[in-house]
Amino acid sequence: MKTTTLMKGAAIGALLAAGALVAPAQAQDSIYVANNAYRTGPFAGSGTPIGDGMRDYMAMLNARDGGIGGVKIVFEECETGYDTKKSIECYEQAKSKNTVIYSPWSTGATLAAIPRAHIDKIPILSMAYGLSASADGNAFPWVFIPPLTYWDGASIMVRHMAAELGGMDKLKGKKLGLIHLDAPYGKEPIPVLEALAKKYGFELKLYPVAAADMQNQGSLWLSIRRDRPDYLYNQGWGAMNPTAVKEAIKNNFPIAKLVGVWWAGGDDDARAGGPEAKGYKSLNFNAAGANFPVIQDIIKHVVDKGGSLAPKEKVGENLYNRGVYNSMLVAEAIRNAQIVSGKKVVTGEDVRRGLETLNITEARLKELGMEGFANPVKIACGDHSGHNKAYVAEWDGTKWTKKGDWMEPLKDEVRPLIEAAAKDYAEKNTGWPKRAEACEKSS
Amino acid sequence: MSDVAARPAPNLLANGWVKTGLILVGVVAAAILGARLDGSGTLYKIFIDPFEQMVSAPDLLVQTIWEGLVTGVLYALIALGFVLIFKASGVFNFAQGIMVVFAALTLVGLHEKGVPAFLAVILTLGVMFVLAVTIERVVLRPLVNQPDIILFMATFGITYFLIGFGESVFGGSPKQMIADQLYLPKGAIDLNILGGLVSLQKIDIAAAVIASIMIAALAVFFQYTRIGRALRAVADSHKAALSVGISLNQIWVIVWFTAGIVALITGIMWGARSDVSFALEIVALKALPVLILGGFTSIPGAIVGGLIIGIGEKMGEFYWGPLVGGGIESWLAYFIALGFLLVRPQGLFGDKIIERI
Amino acid sequence: MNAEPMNRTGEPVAAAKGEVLLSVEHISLRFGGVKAITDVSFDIRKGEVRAIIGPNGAGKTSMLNCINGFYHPQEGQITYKGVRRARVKPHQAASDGIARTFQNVALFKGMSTLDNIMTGRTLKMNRNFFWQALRHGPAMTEEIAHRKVVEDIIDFLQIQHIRKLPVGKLPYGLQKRVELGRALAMEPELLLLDEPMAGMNLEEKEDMCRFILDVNNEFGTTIALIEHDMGVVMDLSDRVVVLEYGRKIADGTPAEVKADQAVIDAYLGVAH
Amino acid sequence: MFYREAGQFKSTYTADMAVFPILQDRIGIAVILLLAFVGVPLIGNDFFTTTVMIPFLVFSLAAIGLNILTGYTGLVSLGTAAFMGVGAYSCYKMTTWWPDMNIIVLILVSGLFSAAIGVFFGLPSLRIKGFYLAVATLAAQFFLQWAFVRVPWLFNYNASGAIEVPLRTVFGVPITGATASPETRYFVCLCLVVVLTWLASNIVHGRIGRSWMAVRDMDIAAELMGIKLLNAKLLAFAVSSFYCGVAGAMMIFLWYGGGEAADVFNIRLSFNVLFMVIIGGLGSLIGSFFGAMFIAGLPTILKFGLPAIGIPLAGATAEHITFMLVGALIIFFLIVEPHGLARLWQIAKQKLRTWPFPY
Repeated sequence: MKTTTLMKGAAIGALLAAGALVAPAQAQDSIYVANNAYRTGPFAGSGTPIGDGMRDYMAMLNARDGGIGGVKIVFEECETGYDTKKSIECYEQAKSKNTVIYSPWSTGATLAAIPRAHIDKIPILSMAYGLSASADGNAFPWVFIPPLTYWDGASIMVRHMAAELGGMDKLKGKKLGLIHLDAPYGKEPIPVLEALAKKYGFELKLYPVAAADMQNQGSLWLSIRRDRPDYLYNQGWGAMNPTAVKEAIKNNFPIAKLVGVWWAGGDDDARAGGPEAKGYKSLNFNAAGANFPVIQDIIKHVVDKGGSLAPKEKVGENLYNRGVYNSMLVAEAIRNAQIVSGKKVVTGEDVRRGLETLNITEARLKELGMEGFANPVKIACGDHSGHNKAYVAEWDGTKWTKKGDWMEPLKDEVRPLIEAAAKDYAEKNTGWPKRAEACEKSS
Repeated sequence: MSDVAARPAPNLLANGWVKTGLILVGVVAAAILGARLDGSGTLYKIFIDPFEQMVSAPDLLVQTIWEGLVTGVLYALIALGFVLIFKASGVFNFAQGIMVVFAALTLVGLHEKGVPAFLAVILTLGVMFVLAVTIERVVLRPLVNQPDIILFMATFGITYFLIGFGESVFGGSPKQMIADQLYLPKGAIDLNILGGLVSLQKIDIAAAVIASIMIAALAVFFQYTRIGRALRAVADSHKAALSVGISLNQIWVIVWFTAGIVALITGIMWGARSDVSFALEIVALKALPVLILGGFTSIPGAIVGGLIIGIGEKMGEFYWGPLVGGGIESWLAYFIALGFLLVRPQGLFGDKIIERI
Repeated sequence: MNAEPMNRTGEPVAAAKGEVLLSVEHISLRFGGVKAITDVSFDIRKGEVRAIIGPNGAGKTSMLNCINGFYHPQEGQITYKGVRRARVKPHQAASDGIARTFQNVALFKGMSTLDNIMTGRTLKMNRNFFWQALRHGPAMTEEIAHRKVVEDIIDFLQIQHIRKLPVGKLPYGLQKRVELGRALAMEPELLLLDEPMAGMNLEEKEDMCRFILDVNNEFGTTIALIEHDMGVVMDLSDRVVVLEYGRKIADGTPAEVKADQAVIDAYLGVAH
Repeated sequence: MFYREAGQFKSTYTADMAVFPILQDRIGIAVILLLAFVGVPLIGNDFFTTTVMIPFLVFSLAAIGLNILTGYTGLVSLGTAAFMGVGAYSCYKMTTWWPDMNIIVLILVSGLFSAAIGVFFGLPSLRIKGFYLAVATLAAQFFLQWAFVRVPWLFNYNASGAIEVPLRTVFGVPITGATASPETRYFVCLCLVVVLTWLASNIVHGRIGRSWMAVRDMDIAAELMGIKLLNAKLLAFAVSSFYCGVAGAMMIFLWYGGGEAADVFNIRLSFNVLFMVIIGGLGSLIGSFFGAMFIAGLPTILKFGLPAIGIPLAGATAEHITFMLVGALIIFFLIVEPHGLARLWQIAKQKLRTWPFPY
């Protein structure tokens, strides 16, 4: 009896293993787009709305336009749980299915995928996350980090601080605190902030939060109380953000002086603080809200037809729209690739060229139904992020609103650092190839 | 035979407390001496500066200790769940952390579905009871008399199952604890003392009070009821308890249910402080150093251990953390516990380990 | 059996008796306030079978624990082979040639009979870690040499049939025998047996007696044993020391002890 | 019928002491090795090799390491991931210092660093036992993981804080780095695992293995046999950490190919390796392989295998079901056979021995 059960189990196991062995072939009349998402794990709170936004935009394109340029998009989500091991599996799956683009959706996954991308000829789109140095297109021809990098973000934070204080010269003697997740993601802005602190004479204080203590920040906020920084920049993620907002309120830190990076700008992050969170700020490069033609189209073609995983009231939230923005970049890259290559069914190499010549103008945004939703994005051959603008958003107690104007990053400060870091990366990775891919003439 | 006692302590030096005391005195003396002689000021920063800070800003010291106290109470609550189960069934219940999350999620989830807050609490208790019965039936009963490590492993299975189950039912997004609906106090009491401001969160005070009430209730329950006596009997020896007609299965259900109640209360408190999400499960690991400090079988140990760990790690992080760039909270608790453990291998209040041959 | 290292006196066994192998002088052992042993002195001579008897709680096992270094007495001293021993560690006692069996069998339950007895050879094996990791060449030669010794012990104790079985599943009597085998594998000079016949039936006891006598006669191993069965004690032992409540009340040949009024009162008279 | 030991008599102790005394077992091992060395590269595609086989080998080695400590010596450790991390980081440092050194040698040498750290954190094991020790090893886990993030020297002051795996070749063939083919990396892993497993098997079958098991089963008696407890336990910590360190170096260099290493060696990984050891079978080398397959392979196979055989599952749901299924299976296997898959394997062999006439 027991033996037969075991035999059956073994048979099923063998069948499953065989299934994993055989990678299914893709149909020739569609474009396969692999996309990581994390709807499970400790960061699911942020991952779920993003995933929903990405999925729904692609579904909307398929439903409304029949895909991109008449070619259906096969959009497949791979669950990572924000875990590097699983994201490596997802990368391998994406590779085996010949994806034309890969969105890793975590710093760890991006770092692991970068070395392989140029071998496997898969362009990586790490939208405003990942390795800041990869903005150097000469060193990283296959990695794209539009619309801006963490380093740009940090420099915008400094500009925001200066703007509120009344000029860059007023920064002298001020204190900026950086609360960050104690991991590569959280530590990204440190080099740029250090450089800027030196240049403008403000003091930088670091407040690391270990992943295990994301919801246990008591002593960290005591240190903040002791040090009394003038501004706080929060490079946090997941459960760390709502806790930080709550702790700021608890410790009487002026909430208007707490500014999060764009990933700390979830609706749930701010909502956790209750009415007192009003005034919490975060950087942003997409608008929140459902009053855009593109979101209305998604509601019409996808959400109302029951095709979305998101509840209707969450459509239009900040992180949902961030997901829409990411899919828009993917779709525009594919569309541009079709133009550049003249093919309908494009390959990864074509999409790389498409991304490198991507120029989403104000007019194009209007066509997309995204007027006021996003700012123009331009990527160039050597500049894979574009160092595009972002703005400071403010939580008004119920939703995110646009507070300041679109601001340029301090490109002159950031760019040399990026190039130096890219050079350093290539040097440490013996055998890192010189860029062989030619730049497009049209760009 | 007469060899039941432990190895003898032949002289005063072998006494752990005396030895620790002497070592501590030595370390402090060496440190003060070193700080005086040291030119670069490193030793000064380690051994003198933090204490000067404590004296010069007593309000921050009080606030730090208060933070540590509250965190310690919450650690102790999680540890209490471990201790209850370990005492009565010898199971090192790794699932306690996820039970905290699960209980809190059920409560919030039910409330989201429109169930009134207090009804939701009762329903959640019901769910925890069903969980306790299920665990007893499906996991513990077939595994009775297996080695500890196997039961430990089984609770990992429970953890995995509950993570998958909880996420598929409630989704992975963090949720707000329904603190207002449960009439938990909000805001803070600001005390202007010691030349500064000490701010005590009302929710923290509530947590401390509720934890104390619960611990007192558990103590009464253990001490004075029939079931409590049975629990203590089971804790001493399964076989002996069985032989006097105590039903192990019943006891286990009660214990796991009690741990479920503790989990729910812990979940409400932690949830009100930050929010309810699966990341809380990681915080539950902090209960482990509390356990080794207090001893796996001692309820007072869990409480005292929780307070020592809570205050110790907050003080350490606040005063000494900046010297190495901060973030030492993640491991400091374990080192504090390890330090105690080297002196008393069975924990502060643990049962004395007696070696017989 | 590989008798060469054992019969190191090279003389008739009887002649060796008389030379003091181990002497215990004024030993006192306390656990907190409980006095386990108070001012006990006796000696064990080379080649003899020395019995330690007494009612339950008399401190017999504690005495053995002191001898092989598991307990450290607060007062008194133990001299072994003419060397006064300070706080000796159990593994030092083992390398000095003191082996022992336990009242409640202390075998390695997860291992086979063969492995258990092979463990007794640990001290005699000295190939280092790297040879061990290769398990060829010198390490294998060594392993085989010791395996031969162990097989001899297995033959001697007649436990060939359980060679590869995990000892945890063996009946009690066999476990006791395996434990004796493990102690013998250490080729001890002094063998401490703690109630080797407890819980055995008559037949098993007879076997065990035979083994003990054979060990004593053939290899000249000195034996100190604790036993409750008076018949066995009287038959086996050359001299007997009697403890009661941690004190020595008698010491001498079986006949002398049997006739001692204190022993009759305290032990035999009360117990039987 | 086919699996009989009747008629196979041992005439020498060497033959009797062989790890696989039965002829059919030896044939079986040969077939498995043949399959691993020839079959997998022939039939497996890149996806299968990189997501199933390489992780399986890496985790098997880590599980063997922990099994030496927990299964053979009876010391429970929850710091496995940290010791693996030590291996990975020391390999990274060494290959930075000596870029021309054979990377396979460096992977092995990095195990020595791990062993040294393991011995250090193993010191409390003399005083602390059981679960207390398990929790004490968490100190190693959290401290080392903190150090991986906080000591920039360890990751060569990279701005990203990540380990970057450079291209290293052996005899002109790329072994590590992005250009190394999955097959090459698989072969290197396989060779390392086979050799190290053979060595581990030798150690546990000899004097050292016996003294470990003696310490595990009855430490007091072991001491009275002349085994020095501290030495035996520390040696177990050293050997165990060596294996874990090599596994960690393999993990980053041959599997992940760089990345956020500090985060990879987290507490979850420690737990996972412990699951493998317990589910596979404490004190069984072959069980380590079963455990690794079960805990590391099963979720992957479920996740990608189910859709491939036509059971479509949305990402998140699949993940939830995988979690529940793995949890349920852990409990199921513990109930069916608490001594792990290795024991089930033995029972199956026993059945096979008497098949088709069991009476």
